Amino acid sequence: MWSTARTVGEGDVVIVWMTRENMVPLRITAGQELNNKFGVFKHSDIIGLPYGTKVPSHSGRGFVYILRPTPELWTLSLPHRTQILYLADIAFIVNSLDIRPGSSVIEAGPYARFLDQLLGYTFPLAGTGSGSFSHSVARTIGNTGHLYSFEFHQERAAKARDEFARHGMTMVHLEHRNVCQQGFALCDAVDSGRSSSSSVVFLDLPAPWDAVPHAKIAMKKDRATRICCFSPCMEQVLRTVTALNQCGFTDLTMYETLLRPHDVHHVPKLVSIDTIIEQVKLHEIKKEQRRLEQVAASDRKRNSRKRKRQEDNDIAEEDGPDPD
Amino acid sequence: MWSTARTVGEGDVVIVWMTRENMVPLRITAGQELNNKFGVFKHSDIIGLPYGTKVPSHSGRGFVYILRPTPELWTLSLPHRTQILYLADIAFIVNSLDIRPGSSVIEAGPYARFLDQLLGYTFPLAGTGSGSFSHSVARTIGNTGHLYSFEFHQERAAKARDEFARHGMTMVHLEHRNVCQQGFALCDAVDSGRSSSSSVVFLDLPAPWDAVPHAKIAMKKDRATRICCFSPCMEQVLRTVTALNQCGFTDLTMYETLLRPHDVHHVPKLVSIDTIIEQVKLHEIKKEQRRLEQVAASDRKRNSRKRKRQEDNDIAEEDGPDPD
Amino acid sequence: MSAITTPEHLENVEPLQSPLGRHIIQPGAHLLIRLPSKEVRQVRLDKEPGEKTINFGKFGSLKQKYLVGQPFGLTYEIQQDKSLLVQPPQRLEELEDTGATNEQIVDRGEFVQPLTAAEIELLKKSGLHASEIIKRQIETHVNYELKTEYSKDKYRKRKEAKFAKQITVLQPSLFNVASYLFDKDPVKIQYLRVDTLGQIANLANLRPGGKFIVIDSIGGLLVATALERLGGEGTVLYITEADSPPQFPIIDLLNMPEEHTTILKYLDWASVDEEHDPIRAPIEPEGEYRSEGQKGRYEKRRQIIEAYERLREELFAGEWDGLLIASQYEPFSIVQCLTPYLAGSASITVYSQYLPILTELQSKMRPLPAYLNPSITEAWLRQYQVLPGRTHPLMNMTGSGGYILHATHVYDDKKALSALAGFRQRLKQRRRAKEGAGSSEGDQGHMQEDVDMEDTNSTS
Amino acid sequence: MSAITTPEHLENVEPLQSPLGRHIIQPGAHLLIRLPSKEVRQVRLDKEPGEKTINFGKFGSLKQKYLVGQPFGLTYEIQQDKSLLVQPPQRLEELEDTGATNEQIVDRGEFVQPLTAAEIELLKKSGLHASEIIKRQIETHVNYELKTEYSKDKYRKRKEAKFAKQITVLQPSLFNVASYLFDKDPVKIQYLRVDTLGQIANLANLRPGGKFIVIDSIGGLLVATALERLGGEGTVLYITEADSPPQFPIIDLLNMPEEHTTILKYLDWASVDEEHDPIRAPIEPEGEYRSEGQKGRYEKRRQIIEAYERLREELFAGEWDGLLIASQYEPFSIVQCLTPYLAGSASITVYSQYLPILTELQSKMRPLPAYLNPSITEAWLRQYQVLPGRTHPLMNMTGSGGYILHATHVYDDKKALSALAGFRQRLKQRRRAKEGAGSSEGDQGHMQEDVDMEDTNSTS
Repeated sequence: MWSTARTVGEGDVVIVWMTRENMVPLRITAGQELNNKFGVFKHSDIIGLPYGTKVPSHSGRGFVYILRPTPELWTLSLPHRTQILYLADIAFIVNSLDIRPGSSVIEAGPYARFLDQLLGYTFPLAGTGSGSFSHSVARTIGNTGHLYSFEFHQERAAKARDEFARHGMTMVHLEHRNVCQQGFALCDAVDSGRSSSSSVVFLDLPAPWDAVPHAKIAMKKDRATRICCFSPCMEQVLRTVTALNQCGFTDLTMYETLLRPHDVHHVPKLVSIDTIIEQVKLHEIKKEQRRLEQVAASDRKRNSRKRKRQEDNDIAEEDGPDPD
Repeated sequence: MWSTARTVGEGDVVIVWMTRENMVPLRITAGQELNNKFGVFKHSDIIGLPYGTKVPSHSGRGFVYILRPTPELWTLSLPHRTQILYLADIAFIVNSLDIRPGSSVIEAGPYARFLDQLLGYTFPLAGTGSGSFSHSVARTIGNTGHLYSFEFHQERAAKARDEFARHGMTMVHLEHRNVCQQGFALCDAVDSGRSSSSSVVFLDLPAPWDAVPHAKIAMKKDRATRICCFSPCMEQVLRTVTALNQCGFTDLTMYETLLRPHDVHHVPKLVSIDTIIEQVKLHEIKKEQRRLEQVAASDRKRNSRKRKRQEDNDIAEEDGPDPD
Repeated sequence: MSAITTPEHLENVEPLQSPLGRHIIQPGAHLLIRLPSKEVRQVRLDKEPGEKTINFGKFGSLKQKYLVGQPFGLTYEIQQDKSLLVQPPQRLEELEDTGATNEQIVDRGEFVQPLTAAEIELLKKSGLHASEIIKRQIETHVNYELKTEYSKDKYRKRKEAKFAKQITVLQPSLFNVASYLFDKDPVKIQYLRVDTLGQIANLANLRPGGKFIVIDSIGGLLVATALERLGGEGTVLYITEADSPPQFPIIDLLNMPEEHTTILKYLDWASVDEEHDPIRAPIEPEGEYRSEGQKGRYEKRRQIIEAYERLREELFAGEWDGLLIASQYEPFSIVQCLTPYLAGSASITVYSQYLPILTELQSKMRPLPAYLNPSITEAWLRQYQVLPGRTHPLMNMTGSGGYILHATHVYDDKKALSALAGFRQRLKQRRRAKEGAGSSEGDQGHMQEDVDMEDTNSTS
Repeated sequence: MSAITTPEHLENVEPLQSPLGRHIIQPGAHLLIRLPSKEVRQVRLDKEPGEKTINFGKFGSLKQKYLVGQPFGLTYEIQQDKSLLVQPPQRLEELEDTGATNEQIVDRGEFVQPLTAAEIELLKKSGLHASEIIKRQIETHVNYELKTEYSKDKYRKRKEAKFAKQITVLQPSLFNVASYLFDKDPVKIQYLRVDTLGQIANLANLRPGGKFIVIDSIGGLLVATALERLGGEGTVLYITEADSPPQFPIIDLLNMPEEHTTILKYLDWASVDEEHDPIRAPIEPEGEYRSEGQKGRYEKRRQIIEAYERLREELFAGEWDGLLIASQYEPFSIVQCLTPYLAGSASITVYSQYLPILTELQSKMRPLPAYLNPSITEAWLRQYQVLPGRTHPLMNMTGSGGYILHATHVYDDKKALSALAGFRQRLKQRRRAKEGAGSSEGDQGHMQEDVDMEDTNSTS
């Protein structure tokens, strides 16, 4: 998978990190430019830099980080960010299915139908779940493992195949196939000397119950093997339980998992109420002063009016009828 | 409900608080004693004390707090502590059903079947859910409200009736009745001038779907009314949804809630790795000193052995064959 | 699992005949209106609706008078003449999952809009009913029949949200109002989520007849909760840094009867200091009353000051049943300041959106004998979409809804002086001390007031 | 939803013929055994099992040899002769809910035991099969038929847990081992829950061929995770305060092939200080070699010291792919100490059971340009009981499984010196400084070693 060289080379796939909410995968091609609100970045400037370098834009307006892809970064860089939830699921699945270097794994629905199904909305959401699970498994099983990946949608299968090739994922064997109807065409060939069966199956399908009997055939028979069916809806889970139970699977458990962020770095410093009490007292004093000033002013006004009236009277009296 | 006097009186129900995991309800009766591992407490010593007082035991060995009961403390003082989870549910239900002073509420299953059902175990667990919901609702609706409470188990109904009476819960009307079969015998009597129907129904039953059509009859017809069905299992929820939908209930939502404790007061102070680095260096020096001492000691030993051998030889040579 | 049933047989109901209750829409009432887009808007009816209208933009315009007398909770379709047509309860459809898998649909990257925006606008202007427009869109949609039943349903619903003229009138109950505020302006209510609010109400043991002190920097949401749970019996004391009575639009929104809000009293923070002698405007003129009007105004001022004195005495007399805090100020200083006035076994309930604020509070309270078991909890809530065959948790519920510290006020020793006795004792001591020092400023207190009475009227 | 399928047709399998894998029980293997009571116990087979047995008390005793060659994951009934009978996969029964509501059952407070303990003991001694004993108990149970089907099922299961002699051999996979440790001794692993561990493994980007530094005060669970995920390719560098190679029983428990554990290297904390000249025992005697044996021992010491030097140089050369920490020491001091040796874009992953420890770490890392986006997450896990008609979340999942801080190491400027270049530069500077000061202690380093070589053998 992906380059392990210290520095970025021509043709490498890198993750361009702008902010934690904004990162994009980029294939480095000399002569091309990346344009975004952080500035203009020439691919040729990036070639030869160590992975992890902070790169200023040509205009000097902003900067980005050039990161080495990981399945997690790759997933976060895809357009549909809700997928971040899915990362916790993937980690848990890989761990609980005991997927290790050299493991042989079957997955159906690599272009995960998760969000799709969740939204009850079957137009393809560009990039949704684009091989997040495949990338994560490929990383873990390494070059000695095998991932048999089945996608029933021809166009998506083609797209995935391209992507896996671009990412150097030689351990992935992708097939365009509707496993619910046609099965996996893998079986435990103990006597043939070469077994392409698997000890781990992961189904991310709208109707996993249809694929369960086929999965059983494709699983190794000489050991305990594990299956995981991923479903967003309760009804799917219950129906899958029935299918698994009928096929002789045991130790059925269901898990939910997620990663909960804890961002506590913006805790404000709070003012003591004693300070407020003193402020209110001061305010009270100021207000009383204002009131007293107003009273004094109004007294002055009244007095001056009185005086004025008095004076007017006095003048009137003094002057008497005007002689003019 | 419960006394609101400042001090504890004869016949009051109080909560005796030992630790956060250990509290018991107690009816104060002059002449009686409370014995526990914290000591002996005479009821007559408690009479006249303000609620909230820390009371030392007669032996002086320990102490307890005498608290005024609340529905929450009451629930926590019951033998089955798993109920603490249930407290979050109750608060959410009361809030989301808009239960207020003066509300008229129907509940079925006041001696909550929650744990019972959860464990798939139908022998009564002493005190499980003993009216936790009833107490909480009674507190909120106050003396102007009505809680129509239905319990299908005769013995438990009798027990609950006693308890409600002892706690002064005059707003609760308890009936021994299987509402799934017999309905609520409450109806919206607009023309009778007196309506005993309710705007809120809470069902905590193993098969709420059987009670839903009956509940509809018992609910007020001149306003939007609310029903809450509490179920631990997915299958129950799905079946209840169907029943509610068929009966014309709208705006169906499901919630899960719980209160998560955060006890962070025991965060240890961690030692810096720099300290450890220095310790390891010191240890290295000490070890080298020990080694050098050992080498020196072994050299001394070897030398002294050599010397001894030499001396022995010398003596032997000096002595020559013994003349004796 | 909770659900609502709405009146089905409206013809049997004579809402305005029955005693006016909060479940019936009154003139002047506040409403929460849910639009087809799921957005909730706050509106208020005129006290005299007459022919006045409310306009919801593309969702239509309605005459207020058609809402008066209706129960809350109904869904209406807005008609061309601005009248309302009650919609029957909408049942969930059991869809059959055909097993179609949109395997056939070829990605085009973009969503293929079957009708252009201009065409739709034309249809709308022609007065075509929303359901008819949606039907046309479906008919012209190339891939519609290839989709699964669930997808078709979702598609129809999205279109309805766009074109339907249906509104639902939600009752502004505490639950609905708190949810609405959390969605609309969470900063203002310090991200206090509706479930956390419910937990606070129960933990604080709010109940009719109780006496509670409420410190609220969240626009009155906590005060409103206390008022709602007291139902007009008891006292809610609000302490403020402002020098004028609190104005809480949130409380108005709840359509609470007036007798439920009159139990709300307020003091300013300076008054909470027992040593503080508030400055008061004089309650008698220096000379004679200049007029009957002036006399009346002085009388009123005297009543206000007396009520204020009684309330302050009531605070200092103690035996308050609980303290609720959701403040912008440091909570320990508040707790410490008000603890002397709490009853034994009173509950102390503090909200914060930040956990560290409460852990610090907890570490300060823990060593003090007056606080039993200060514990921090966080309410966790998850809502599910409930649709036959498609029941699943909603994914936007991972954030925190805030934290609660709860403790019980206790007396460390058996003698446990009541706060009142303690206050009287302290008062006596202070008086004695003052008398000793010469009591020149003895009874010359002044009370603050915005407008000076002598001045305002003497010039008229 | 996850499930296991176990081999159904054992007669078709010749386990010991197939290349020996970790899925087959080998002599000397570690096992986790699940008892009927659901308790899990750790046992180890002898390297030469022969007729040796393992005793599970009331659940029976078995001969080890019957386990050898079996795949992991099967359930057996222990026979009277200590052999094992493989049990077919146990399917979940769809129970019909009869609607019985134990309305009829009168509370007696106590559970009515149908058979006395003495009677049961007698039955057991008579060699009666567990299922027979349970059947008798049911027959003599007065209220059994009044109970709901769910209750009957629960009753049977409780009895089976008490009397059945069934065991299940769990593979000590990382998942099973971590779960087992969390249940058995959570303090030792600092309450690191299995799901959190999985999140760490992925966030740290553990992969075959990578070079990772692991700081582990949790008994080696983090080291084991790294070894498991590297599969024998790459390097795991463990830094310790002890002066001897790490001993991690957890790693043994995983039955890892030896070539997977040889990639684990260790240094002590003093060696991490670039300035530190480790004290070494001499690699040559002062005079001549006293014997061939002594020469060999010196040669071995020289190799160890050289390997140590190479490893130290490898650390200082930098370009490590990641740093994983679950330490008892202050994490920022560790991160700061090891950051110079991390590659650009390397991941830093720190575990703590206490949130405040990580928030403090975060606040210290945030201003420094070397750390991109230090973020704290908490893994949340909920397990469900899956039984037809009775699917519900388990209630014991409310506690925390610990917290993770994750950050990416970045270079602030374009020149971004490699750590190696930086190290060489610093080294040159130090050497020059030393030479200037007179290099008397130049090459006289000593390496620590527990036993003095000269001494131990010269007296034999």
